[in-house]
Amino acid sequence: MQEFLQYLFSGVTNGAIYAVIALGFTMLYNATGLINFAQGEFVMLGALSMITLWKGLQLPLPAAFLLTVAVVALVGLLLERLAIRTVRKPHPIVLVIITIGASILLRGIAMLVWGKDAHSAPSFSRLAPIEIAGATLLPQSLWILGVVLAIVIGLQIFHRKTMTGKAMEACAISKRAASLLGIPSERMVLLAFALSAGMGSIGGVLIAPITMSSYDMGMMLGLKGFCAAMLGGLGSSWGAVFGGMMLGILEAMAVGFFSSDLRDAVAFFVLLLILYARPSGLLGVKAVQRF
Amino acid sequence: MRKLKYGFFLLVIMAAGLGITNSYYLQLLTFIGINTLLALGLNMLMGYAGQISLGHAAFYGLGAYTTAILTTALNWSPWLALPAAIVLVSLVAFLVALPMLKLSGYYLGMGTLGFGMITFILIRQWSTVTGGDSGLVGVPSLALGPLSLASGKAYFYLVWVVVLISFIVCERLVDSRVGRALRAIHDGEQVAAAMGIDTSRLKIGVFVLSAIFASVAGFLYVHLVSFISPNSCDFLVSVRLVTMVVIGGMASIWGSLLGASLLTILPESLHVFSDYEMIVYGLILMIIMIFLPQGLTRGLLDLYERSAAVYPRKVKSREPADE
Amino acid sequence: MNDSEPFAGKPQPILRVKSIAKAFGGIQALYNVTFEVATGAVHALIGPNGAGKTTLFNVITGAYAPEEGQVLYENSEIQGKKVHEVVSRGIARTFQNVELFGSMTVLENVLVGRHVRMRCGFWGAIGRWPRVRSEEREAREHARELLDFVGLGNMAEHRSTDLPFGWQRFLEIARALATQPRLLLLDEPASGLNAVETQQLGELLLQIRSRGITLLLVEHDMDLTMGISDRIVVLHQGQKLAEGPPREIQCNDDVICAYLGSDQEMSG
Amino acid sequence: MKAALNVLLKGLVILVLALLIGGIPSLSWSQNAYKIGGLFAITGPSSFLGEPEKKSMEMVVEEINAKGGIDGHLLEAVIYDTEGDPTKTVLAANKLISKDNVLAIIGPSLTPTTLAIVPVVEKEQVPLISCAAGIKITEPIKPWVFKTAQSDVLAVAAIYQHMQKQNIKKIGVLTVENAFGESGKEQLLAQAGPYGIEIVQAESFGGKDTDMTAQLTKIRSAQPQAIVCWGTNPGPAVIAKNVQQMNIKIPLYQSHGVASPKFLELAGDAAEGIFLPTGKILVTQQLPDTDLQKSVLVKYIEQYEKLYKMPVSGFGGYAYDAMNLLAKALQGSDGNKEKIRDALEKIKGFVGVSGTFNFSPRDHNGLGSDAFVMVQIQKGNWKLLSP
Repeated sequence: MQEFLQYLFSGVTNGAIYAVIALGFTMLYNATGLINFAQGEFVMLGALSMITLWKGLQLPLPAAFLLTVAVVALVGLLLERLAIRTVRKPHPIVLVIITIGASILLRGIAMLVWGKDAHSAPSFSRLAPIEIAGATLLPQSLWILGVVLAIVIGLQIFHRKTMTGKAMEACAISKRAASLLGIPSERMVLLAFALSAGMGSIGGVLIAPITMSSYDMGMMLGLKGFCAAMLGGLGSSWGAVFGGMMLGILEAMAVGFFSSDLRDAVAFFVLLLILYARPSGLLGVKAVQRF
Repeated sequence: MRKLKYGFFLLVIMAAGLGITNSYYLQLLTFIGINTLLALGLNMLMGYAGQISLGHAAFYGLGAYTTAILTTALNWSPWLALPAAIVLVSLVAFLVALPMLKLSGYYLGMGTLGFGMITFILIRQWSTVTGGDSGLVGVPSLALGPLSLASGKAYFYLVWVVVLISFIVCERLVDSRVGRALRAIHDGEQVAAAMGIDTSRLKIGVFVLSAIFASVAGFLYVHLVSFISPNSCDFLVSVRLVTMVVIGGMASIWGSLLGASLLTILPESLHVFSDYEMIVYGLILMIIMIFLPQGLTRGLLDLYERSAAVYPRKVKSREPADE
Repeated sequence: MNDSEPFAGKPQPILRVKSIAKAFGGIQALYNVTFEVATGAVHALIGPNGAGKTTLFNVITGAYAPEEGQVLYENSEIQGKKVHEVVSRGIARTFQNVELFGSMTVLENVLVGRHVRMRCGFWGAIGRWPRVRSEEREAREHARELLDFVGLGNMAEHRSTDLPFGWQRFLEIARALATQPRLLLLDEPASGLNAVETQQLGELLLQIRSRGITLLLVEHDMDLTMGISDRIVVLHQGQKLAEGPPREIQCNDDVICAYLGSDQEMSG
Repeated sequence: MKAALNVLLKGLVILVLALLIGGIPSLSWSQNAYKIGGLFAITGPSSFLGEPEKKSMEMVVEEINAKGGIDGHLLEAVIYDTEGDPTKTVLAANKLISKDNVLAIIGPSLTPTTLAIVPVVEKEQVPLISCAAGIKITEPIKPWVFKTAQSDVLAVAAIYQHMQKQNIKKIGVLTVENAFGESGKEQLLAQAGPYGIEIVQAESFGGKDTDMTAQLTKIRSAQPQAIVCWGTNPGPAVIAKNVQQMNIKIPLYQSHGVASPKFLELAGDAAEGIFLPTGKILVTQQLPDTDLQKSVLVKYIEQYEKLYKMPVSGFGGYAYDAMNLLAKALQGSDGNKEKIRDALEKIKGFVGVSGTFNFSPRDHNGLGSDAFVMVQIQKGNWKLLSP
């Protein structure tokens, strides 16, 4: 029993990380219909800049946190303004390549700024690991869960209650129709990129204490985050959290009960299963193909 | 007209083979040839049929590993391992394509990416047979009967003759009923179906064809370097393949040659940037995609046409329907 | 517009639509629609916007599978069959808003229409055996004939999207004819055409019929529809309201009310 | 008309490519210099190996040139970055041999990239001194291929000898999913029997993974008396933290892969009490003065830290030894590759950073058990354990 609980806790810890990243994907997809392959790099930038600001310059935790999110959101802004908007015919393949190019560029810059080695950060709270029936849970993962839930609720309110939220969703459905109604769709997309980059950086900040952050941690995390978003249903925020948790627990169980070699394969196997069985994901709405 | 083009191409191969003696440049051109094969296959799938694949290095790896394992563990002759590799890769491609090609756009991209990652992980984990991460050593070199192809020059000719043949195959395919159907699928799949085209059968066909091209390229690579390891067929290699196609020019056969040459020479000449290599590579990708989305070939041709105004567009009048 | 006399005799109907029903989620797009199309006739399908005309087209061509009912084409069921199978049986269609293959020339677009009547596969294309070459030559001749037939003979090498809108409509008809159909479905072919082009379209459709091809036409242009149709079916809110020769339909009260609401006099 | 333009353009493009390749500037043309090739993974995931190796090689070349070179010939280091990619390494090796025509090659840093160029150096008969640890490099013996890194055989022997003294019988093993991890796992499994040790649970982890508690739980449930983690940063540091988090009390052994100050920084207080085998370089000051290697180590550390202002790493030592061994073999060879190879093979009793080298036609690694010593991390520092 103790093993099962420990696998569950480890699954929850990783799951919370995937959930935060998946939220970034879903957030951007909801607002622009795009999938940003550089989302993983925003997580990396968040983790590394947090370490520099908090551990390096000894800034207080909240200040370092807000500054990091602001910086990475700015990077997201620049990416959209310089790379995405200037594209004349935004064909999916073209956008995929541009975001992949952006992820390589960001990785190169991070390598110059933070060097090639890994960096670690102390956890937010000094609490000892919580012991439940022999299995231990890091307080940091509770931090992540808490923040993830806060983000999702914030998003729901943003999309349901605020005008900008609804306007952003309108832009995703049809940019032309939205701009005809006077919605500044260009600025909406800009805001969406900034928000999703900020969310990615929050993910990075939260996982910095748990893992070792290095300039090339972004790619694998990005891919796993996308699998989680797909599992939950691209476009639904609760789906992203649910998908992330499921993926984390599935991976931990695969390692626990089968063999740890299969760990990465699980994420992609689940992705393929979902793509074949239910492309709209577990919680996503089934897209009706009007002819 | 087409014969002249192939004749000219054959001439260039001969000239390069005789002219260049330095084995580094010969090997570089041979690698360009292998990458052109890969880019050509993927171009048929992405450029003509409009189906994106982010995991195509998996077929390159499968082709290479199949012949490597057959020629080292079971010491088959390479010329027997080649058809075996092609058959195996076509089977895998067919089984993957059946469910996969129902998807489109991002979903198809991610599905092929997932397949590529799973293949990479399986190759790496099955270390007893594939040699795992430290790779497979001692793959024999090729020989045509008595004539050994191990030397740089002989292999250069072999690779580029194969490239020429595949150019001919691709150009014939594109100018045929099948080629038109593929382009129709790219322009509008439902409309193509409404014209009586069995879209799923054709998409699977072109997917298997491009997998075969990749497996032949893998075969040629492993018998040249006589070594293969998982990280020459991982996700980043798939990204480089897609970039070759997209930069060279989608739906342009000669664009694949241009894209493959650029992407093979670039990392070599980027050595001078050392630490800045990644930044330069990322920037080049983005800049070309933003300003020349239809790729360099079309971009250069348009530039040439617009500047020389050589080809004004004539619009003739339309006669009424005759009785 | 000469008034063609009613079609004599009752040969075997080429198409029979029996109590078709189709719903999208809660919306009942079609309900209990039944009618027949006589071979060689020009049959029209009219009704206000949103009556379910295009949905019925998509059910017949196999794009949508109906919840209930049957579609019999030359006495065999085709509802739910794959779109390309329906086309190979001999049913071709055009689209409400023109859907041409932008990356190809005018001639290539029509050649795509020939696809279903040719047999060259991957190996044939690569090998280019004599049989393949002759099939290709014959297809090109047939395509040029069709282009001449619709008056676009000299536009063969232009990119299809370069043509003015009206000509694109005629190209789409030529492409549909290239599949050698016995039944041609036309989805608002006259929309976007000017007066002269509409008149030329009318003559073209009659010429197509004289080649023994049955036409099923969805059209809002009443002059054109009344002029060339042998029978008209009126759809309203997914149900069949009326059916009969043009003259009857013109003075049918239900039809007038469905189109114009209150009892305004419908212009002759 | 348009097709003609097409053909013209294609010809133009191919010509431009030829010029571009030809035009790549090759380095300085000093005629009589002995040119030595270097292939290291300077960027990419294994840069923690390549970068110190490149710096150490350049340092030795400068030192030798300052003393007038060898037999009057100055040394010239031509170094390319392999990024750990086999294809790039093969291309770079060919460039070194045919374009820069080097007398010998030092590196590459990884086993897969080394194995990729073994056929090239054997065919072109160029001596190669690899800095990678994989056994397959020198077994079976390849006449032109040598290596200076201690092989995993010796590291595992050092660990098992230490375990025997603590009479640890049952152990759990965690290895990283790359070439280093695989060759470590092979040795751990192979040598367990002779030392009377049983491996009760073997698991693996990804180099970039964020959490290994699942694997550790599985190992803990098999009740081992100790755990061996075989990997390179950052994975092992995460494992150290997880072990502390799960308050697993049994001793944790790491591999020489983490024998660098970086591990202490990453693992923090979780590193307390960890055992690991390492080259003597980390505990130079604690070595008794009688130790032959002490003077060589002190000289290397001082020189490196003065020149580059950053802590020295054991991995850099491999290239340092390789360059010095090569310098010794170059004397009196006047640039003949065959002579250099034979001279290398005859080197005996050469005291280097990684140990004392005794090459022979049957042993192209030349290191004995003195290459490794066991240390324990105590209060953030490496404590040499008496043998």
